[in-house]
Amino acid sequence: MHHVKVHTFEGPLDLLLQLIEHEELDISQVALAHVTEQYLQALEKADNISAEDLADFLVVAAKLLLIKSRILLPQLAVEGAEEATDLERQLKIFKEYLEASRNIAKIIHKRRFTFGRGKPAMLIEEKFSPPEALGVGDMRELFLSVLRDIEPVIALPKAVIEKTVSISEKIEIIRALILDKAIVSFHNIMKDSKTKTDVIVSFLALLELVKQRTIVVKQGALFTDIAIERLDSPPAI
Amino acid sequence: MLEQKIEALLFLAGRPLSVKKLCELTEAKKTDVEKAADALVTQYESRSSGLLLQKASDSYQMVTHPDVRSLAQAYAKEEVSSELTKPSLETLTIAAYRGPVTKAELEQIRGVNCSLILRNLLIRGLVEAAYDKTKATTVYQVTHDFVRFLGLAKVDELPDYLKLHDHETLLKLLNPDANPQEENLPAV
Amino acid sequence: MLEQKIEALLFLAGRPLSVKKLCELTEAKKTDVEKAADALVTQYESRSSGLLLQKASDSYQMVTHPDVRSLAQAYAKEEVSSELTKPSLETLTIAAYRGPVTKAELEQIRGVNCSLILRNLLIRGLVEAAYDKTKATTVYQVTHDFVRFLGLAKVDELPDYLKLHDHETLLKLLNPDANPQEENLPAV
Repeated sequence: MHHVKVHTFEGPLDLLLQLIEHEELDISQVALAHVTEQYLQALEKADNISAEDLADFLVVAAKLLLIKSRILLPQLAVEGAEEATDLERQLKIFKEYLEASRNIAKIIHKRRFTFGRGKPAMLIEEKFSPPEALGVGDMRELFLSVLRDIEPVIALPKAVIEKTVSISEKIEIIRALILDKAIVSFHNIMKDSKTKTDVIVSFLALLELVKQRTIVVKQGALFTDIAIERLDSPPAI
Repeated sequence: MLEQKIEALLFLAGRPLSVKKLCELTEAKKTDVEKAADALVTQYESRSSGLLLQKASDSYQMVTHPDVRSLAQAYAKEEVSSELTKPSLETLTIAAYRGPVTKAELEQIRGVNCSLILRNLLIRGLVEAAYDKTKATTVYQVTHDFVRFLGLAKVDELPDYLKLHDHETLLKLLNPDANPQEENLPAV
Repeated sequence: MLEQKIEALLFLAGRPLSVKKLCELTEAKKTDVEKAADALVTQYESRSSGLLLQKASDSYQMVTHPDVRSLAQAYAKEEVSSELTKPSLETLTIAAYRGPVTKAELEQIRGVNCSLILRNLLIRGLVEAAYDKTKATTVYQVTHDFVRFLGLAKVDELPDYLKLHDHETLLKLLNPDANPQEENLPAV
């Protein structure tokens, strides 16, 4: 496995696209499986991913895992085909808009700015015109409602996965899952799951919950039990 | 006559006026106002004027033509900070092509949570939020302040607008059953 | 090209510009400016526009056509005396409880751009702007007229003024040091 140098990336799709383009591949299931390991390595080395963005990276990691496992172990490929093609389509669409944003950057760079006028054209006389029926009590209520609207904004950075589990620990979980032994260990966790497909679907469901920030996944060390905790506060916005 | 009225109002205001506001002031129907305003936009583009009428989402603004940018900027004494980070640019691009767009759609396309970036763009006045009754959710679209960076009369003059505005694959992704009534965004 | 420049300048000014001023701004000769401006006057007359260019002794002005005079008056009235929207009332309230407040603080608190709302509150004489030397920026507060309208002698007589002026929630939002996680906010 060779290491690929990636430029700074903004999100999971940006990173994936860079990896695939570096390998000069078209976006496909095979290409996605091909860059899975590189994706995880890049993620591990990155030290600028905030805790709240991590969930988004992990969701993509889980999909890559599914795609790779479908290719490595075709007998698993009973369900989850939809999720696999989802990522492929999502990445293709992301690429379209990424290219469009580069075109827009070029247009802005031409500095063909237009200007409006700051004031009305006619001399509108400044005339004291207070709002009708506004009392000091209303203003207090308005101010309190403004404060209430701010609450979720302040809470926003807190409504994320706790940093107790480092990025590298989580990456290890996912990387291990790609290997056979991880699938075995995952069986231990999901003892009640009847088929291997069940296991993967359960794992994806788990990650979806992580993404929705309703639970926190904690694991002390690799292969120890995964603890699932419910977050107290729902996502802010 | 309606065209003249709209032209006069946009000149007087200098700021963007919404279709709703134009309807109130001219006492005309929405479809008539939109038709007349769009005709004006085309008219200003076709004659080599020093002015342009810009359309952003559901409002219009009279602005100086990009050809006289440096003179207009010097006179307006307006500092233009068009520096945009990559995430801002991506978000604005999707809002420009797809707007009005929900936060869920934005996040589906970008693959990341967009709460903070949207808040920053709202504060900078490059994106505005509106409540969509049909979708029962907030939708986002680009503002005149953003379109003024582009120097275009309308966002649909952006390259590949039709392809990216009504992207077949995108619609399939957002709506796998290809059933426009269903609003079921698939879980990512 | 000179015609476009003059047209743009007359729009931006919204008031008469002397030939001398136009010469300075466009860096053109007096005879050329007059020739171009006169051509514009004719052009505006010939197309049935809602606008006119008026020539006085030695100045030019862009004005609305006499045919739409009543509409122009309706617009002027609308700017100062239409009902204040909820976003406007919120901004006014923040200026009252939190004033003197900068535009940036107002926008952080409300989460949206406040340029147009502030412009309107200033025209209505509800809010006034002052330059704060320490902050080296413009700050906004409610006017004496508005405080009197509320039946108060001073703004700090508003209910719960002390508690709300420096409310903990505001401090957390506006003071990044008190909230280390804010460092994660991406630059726009």
